[in-house]
Amino acid sequence: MRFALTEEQIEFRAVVRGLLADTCGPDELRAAWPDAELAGGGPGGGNGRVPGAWSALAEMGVLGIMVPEANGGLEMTQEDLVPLLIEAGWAALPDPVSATAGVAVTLLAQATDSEKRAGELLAGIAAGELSFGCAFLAGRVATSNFVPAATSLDQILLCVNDQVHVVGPASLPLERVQSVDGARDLFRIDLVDQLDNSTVLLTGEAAESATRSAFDFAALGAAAELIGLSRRMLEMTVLYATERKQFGVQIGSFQAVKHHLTNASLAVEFAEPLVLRAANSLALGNPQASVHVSMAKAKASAAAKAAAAASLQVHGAIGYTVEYDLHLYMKRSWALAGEFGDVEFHRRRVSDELLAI
Amino acid sequence: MRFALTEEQIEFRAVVRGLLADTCGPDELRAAWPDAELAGGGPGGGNGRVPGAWSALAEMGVLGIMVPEANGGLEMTQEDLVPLLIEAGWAALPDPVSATAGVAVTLLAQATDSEKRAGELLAGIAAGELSFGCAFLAGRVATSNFVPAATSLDQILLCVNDQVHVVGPASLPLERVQSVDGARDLFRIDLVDQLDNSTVLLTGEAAESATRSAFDFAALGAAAELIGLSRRMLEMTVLYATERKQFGVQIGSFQAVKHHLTNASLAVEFAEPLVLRAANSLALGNPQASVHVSMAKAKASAAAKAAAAASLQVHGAIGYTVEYDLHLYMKRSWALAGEFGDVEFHRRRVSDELLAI
Amino acid sequence: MDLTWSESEEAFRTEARSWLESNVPTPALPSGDTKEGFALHLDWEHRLAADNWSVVSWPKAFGGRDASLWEWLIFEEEYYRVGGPQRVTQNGIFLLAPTIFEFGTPAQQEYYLPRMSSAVDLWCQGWSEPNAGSDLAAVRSKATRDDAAGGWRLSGQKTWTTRGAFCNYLFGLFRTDPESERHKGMTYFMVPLEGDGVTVRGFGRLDGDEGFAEVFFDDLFIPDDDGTAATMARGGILGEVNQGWGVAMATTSSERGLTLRSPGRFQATATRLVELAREQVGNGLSEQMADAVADAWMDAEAYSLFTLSDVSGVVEGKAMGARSSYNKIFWSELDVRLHEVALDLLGPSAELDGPWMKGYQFALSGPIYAGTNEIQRNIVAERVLGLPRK
Amino acid sequence: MDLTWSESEEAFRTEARSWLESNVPTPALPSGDTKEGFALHLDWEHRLAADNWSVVSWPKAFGGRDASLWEWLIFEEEYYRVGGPQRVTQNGIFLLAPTIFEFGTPAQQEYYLPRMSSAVDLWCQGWSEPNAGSDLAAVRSKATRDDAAGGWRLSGQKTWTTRGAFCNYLFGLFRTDPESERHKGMTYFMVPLEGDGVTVRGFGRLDGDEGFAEVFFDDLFIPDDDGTAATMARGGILGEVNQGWGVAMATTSSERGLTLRSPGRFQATATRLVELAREQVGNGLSEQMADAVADAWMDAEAYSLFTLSDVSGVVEGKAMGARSSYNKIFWSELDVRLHEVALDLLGPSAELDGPWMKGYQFALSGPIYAGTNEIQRNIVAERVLGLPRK
Repeated sequence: MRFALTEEQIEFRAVVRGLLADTCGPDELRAAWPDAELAGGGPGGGNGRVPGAWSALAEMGVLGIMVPEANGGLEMTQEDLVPLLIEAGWAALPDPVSATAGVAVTLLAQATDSEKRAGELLAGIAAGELSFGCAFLAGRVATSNFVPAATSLDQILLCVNDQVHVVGPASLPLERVQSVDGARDLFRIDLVDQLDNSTVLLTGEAAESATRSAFDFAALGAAAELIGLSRRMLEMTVLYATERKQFGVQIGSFQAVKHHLTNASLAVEFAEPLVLRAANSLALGNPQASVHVSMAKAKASAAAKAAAAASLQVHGAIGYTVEYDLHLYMKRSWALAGEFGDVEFHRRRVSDELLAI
Repeated sequence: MRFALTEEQIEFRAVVRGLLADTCGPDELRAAWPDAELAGGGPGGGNGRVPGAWSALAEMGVLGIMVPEANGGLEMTQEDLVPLLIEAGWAALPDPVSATAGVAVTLLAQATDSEKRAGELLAGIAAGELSFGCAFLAGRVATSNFVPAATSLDQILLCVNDQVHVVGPASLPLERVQSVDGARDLFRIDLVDQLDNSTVLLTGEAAESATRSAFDFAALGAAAELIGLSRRMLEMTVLYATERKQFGVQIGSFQAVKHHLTNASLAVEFAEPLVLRAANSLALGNPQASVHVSMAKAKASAAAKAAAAASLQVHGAIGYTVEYDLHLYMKRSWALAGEFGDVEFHRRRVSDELLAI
Repeated sequence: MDLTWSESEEAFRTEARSWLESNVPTPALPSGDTKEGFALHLDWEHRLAADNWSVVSWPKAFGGRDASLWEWLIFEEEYYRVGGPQRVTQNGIFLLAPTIFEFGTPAQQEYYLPRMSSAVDLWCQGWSEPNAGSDLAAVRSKATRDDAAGGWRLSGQKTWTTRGAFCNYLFGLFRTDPESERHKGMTYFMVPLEGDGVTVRGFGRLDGDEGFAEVFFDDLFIPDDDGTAATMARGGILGEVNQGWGVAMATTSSERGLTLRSPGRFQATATRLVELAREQVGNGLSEQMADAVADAWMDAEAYSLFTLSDVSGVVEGKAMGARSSYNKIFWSELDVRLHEVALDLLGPSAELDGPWMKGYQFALSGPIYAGTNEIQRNIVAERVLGLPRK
Repeated sequence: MDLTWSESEEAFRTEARSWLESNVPTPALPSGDTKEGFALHLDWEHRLAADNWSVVSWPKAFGGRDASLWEWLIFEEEYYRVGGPQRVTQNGIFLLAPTIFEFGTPAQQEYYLPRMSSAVDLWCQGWSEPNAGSDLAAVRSKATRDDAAGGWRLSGQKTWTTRGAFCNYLFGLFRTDPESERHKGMTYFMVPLEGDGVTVRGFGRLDGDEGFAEVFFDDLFIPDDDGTAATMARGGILGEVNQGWGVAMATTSSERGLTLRSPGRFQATATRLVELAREQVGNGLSEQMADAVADAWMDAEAYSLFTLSDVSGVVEGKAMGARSSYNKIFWSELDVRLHEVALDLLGPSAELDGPWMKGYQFALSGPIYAGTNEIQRNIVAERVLGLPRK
């Protein structure tokens, strides 16, 4: 029994954190927003990507962390990737790290036997050459048909009932929609009738099983990012509450402020172990893995909502302005809390398992 | 438009409050507990009644407040009785004021045409000679088969599907059960097969309609008492927090204590108008009256739970002892919060009305 | 207790409803907190004023209808029921005007109030400063006496000024006694935002609108009141010099109180929430969400009844006092809750920049502005419940 | 990360389970916080001790099994899974013993620990006084030096002493420097509760049990330690004179920390909650209640995982520090929540004095004792998050 990251995992995580602090600060984040004014400054014209951070991660091998060695990857597990996604959340990196390194690799790895393309695509990921998006359009999982930065991606995986397709974005009917989080340059994909056999990657039971695993990873990836986002918001808020004075004292000395932040922090501290445990369960193929993922996503989503609410309330008016950085993280947390199943969806998966009603 | 009590109602309420303060203080309340040790002192051997308070209320005409003048009552309305039940709650009076003056009168008044006995019973209530209990054993309302102080009562009304019976407690199979609130000397009545026609008061549609009205009053009466109980607990707690010192200051000066109590107080202040509005709706036969009652009971129950929780937490260990008075009020509020439909039951009645699912 | 409306009140409702239904712009105007939106809202304010619907409870002489508080509630109900636009004049009408009614000279009332009700003058509030947010007594902006010129010279910075970039007047506190500290030695000024000595810089709000402004004063001259319109147009003082705190408190208490957030707005939101849920009945609406909707809807009803109770007291001459803080806490958190439930109903679409997400972001400002809810909770605890101040 | 148990740990589990299943009394014992119940619990403690299960993680010499922290967690899981009785010895074992291990002389350890583990000596804590509840530093009970007699004379009053009326020893702080204030000048005493100079008065708790006591000291003499058993039986001092605060803090931090509330207890409660809900499946269990059950159950899982994470750190030598306050806040509020959901499931029967209502009342003490959760929240805010103390 040892419920802790290994020294190597901790070190990898620290390196990624440093790298993201350098390449994906608030300035780079604002530059990913298409609309400079909504971002609260910056150049505008972004496409939901932070190229410097993406290529640095690619170079480090993060994208191929779960790709088999045979395809040029590190052949590590969800347990290794998830802590890095917490860091991606901390930086609010909008790029498709979870979708590429986690969801796509999960799907492709189950297709290598039947589809030669799958191995090539995995190799492309490991080489840092391919970025992926993923949409769940119909089936037993929560519908998720928004794909961030879709036009910038190389391939999009579509899970539709008992089929998994892989399609280039140019071949898809993409409708651009406006997310509250502008760094998620969002596109909606509606159920695509015109999909033909040429893009099929998996069908039948293999597709259904792969879809379930892929959805589980997608939800867990979002949960991990929400943990990182929550920590970032609380860090910013503690700093602000320590600097800002009202009534002649630091506002962080007020008990109401202390308790707001402690409550949010409690939610985060007790959600994170659920996230790490779910990563372990996915890595080991634990039969309870889906339930463990749902526990992680339900509690991480709730924790992020609590952290966002406490952070805004403690900041007061300055947190309400787009020129201040808080909104960059808060809006992402609002978006991810609902993505790949919200609190209600995942809590229901748990109660169905416990009570089978 | 005037959403306020009349001068007369306010005066009546003040008189009743004074009377109850004199006749139903913590000592008298402890004396109503059968078990002295559980009460935290007192003589023990009580039967869930406070005779001094009951006879004083009878003398003032409170019990017959809704009885028609023809039967010797004051022929006033729910709007007049409900504020007095708030006071009964404030004093935690365990006697069946709501059951007798509200529920029984509601049922009996609908039977006077068909049943001569009904008029006589109403006259007995108005004369202060009869006390009633009421149980809802089956039908469309929430099952409520616990009757406090049943053996001390003159008559018990039983609503069973499309029949209403009136039976003396000696003729009923009463099973004594232990409530957390010892002043509710509680008896369970299970569905009674042996009821025969001799005790029928109402049948068919008349019984169903009367049962609905009676249940509405029962729920509203409990809601009113919960408002009073909440106020009493908060008053005690404010006083304690003003007297008690820790860390060299009054504990009421800590922001955490202030905010606990303000939050509970908010819940109470915004529940009370719902209670008073429901009384008006019942008095006028408003077609929305049942929904208004459910809003009142749902929010008053939630408010009382919040008030109890905040009061205990602010008191700390002393509130955890039976020799201190808080438990007398807190345990009543726990009991009434679940009686005649809990928060979930009544919220569901409202959502069924709003959304018809 | 009488929960019915009188015949004349019903007639007032019918008249208001009929006018509003014919006049409220459809489709809904874009946000009034952008430059373009503000101009459209101004048109709307002028139309309201032209038919005397902009300030129904004011005296006719100042553009109102001498309507009772009950009629005002009815008007608000109808206004939000038909989806009437956000009132971009609200800071003047609801916050400054009560102060002018209480502290203004007859000349000031005659000059400022009709121009306000007809949306000729547009007022923003200048309470907050970089180091004086919740702590209003920490104001540092100052006004220096210039006896030679016969007036005051203002300097300093105000911030978080809602719609400041679109208004032509600001009201707020300035320190007139340089030796003073905290609550003392401040004066309540009305200040023009055009001309030399003023710089206004708009900046972006959470919801993407540029509805905030910073205002910089650099030796802005406000002449002493000589009772002429020309002078009053250049600003002035409400109440006595150095007594601004007391004057401002009258305003902030009206801000928290009855008139800023009439129940109509939240009932309208609750009604839209119920409609949103109804669309999902039979199509995935869970019991849990249905109950969450019912719960929020009940709170909107409770807020309405609480207000009716307060108005019943006020019309009989009872003071609301610190109870108005209950009001502020409740409506602001109710507004957040109503929007949260709606976003939960929307599921993954909640993140889209639709009306509920916009409304949510707007609602989030409620627990912050007009005195944070933490401060309101202190006020309730100390002044209503009677807990020690420390 | 390795979330599996080793072979030897599994063997330990099997042995513990088998022993517990054969020995745990059925039906469950009545509450140990009444005189009669306490006697039955004492029998149970003696049976535990006889087979060396009372303090598994202690050295064998003192009655333990030298079990690892992991094995201790396993034992606790199994203990609560089979519904093992509340540990009436817990104040000694979990609160005092860690202090004796850290501050006691070898002679003290040899004398007190085996008597504690075998439930010969029964310890209650004497932290609170009428004017020192949450504010431990306000202690007024004092110990006066009697050089002539060679010892200390204790006087004052302790209160809220759980099971004080049934124990024969108390540990707590007494002021030994009469000039001192707050945290200084106190000494950590172990005190016999029998004999002259001590009066113990039991009184009733919320749940009807008489599990609290007030303890009055009137010139109780504690002789100086001469290393003999006879003297130690009459009480003694842990650590240095006037250094009691530091000694006590070591204890209160263990009280809040790992050992008082092992996850096994809450997981057992969560399991019973799920069973209660299962009985209602198909018979009125709403989605809403099902989800409330799931939510509370998830929190019990989270608490277990959080503890595994902490233990993983501790066995590798990392200090928990103020993080243990997270632990205290979470388990105490989780316990309340688990019982609240159960009472909601029970509907109108919730008010009956059954096991869930009993458990609820017991759970309500969690956020109060061992440092109120308000104080724990301050500690987290200041020492973990780094907010200013003021």
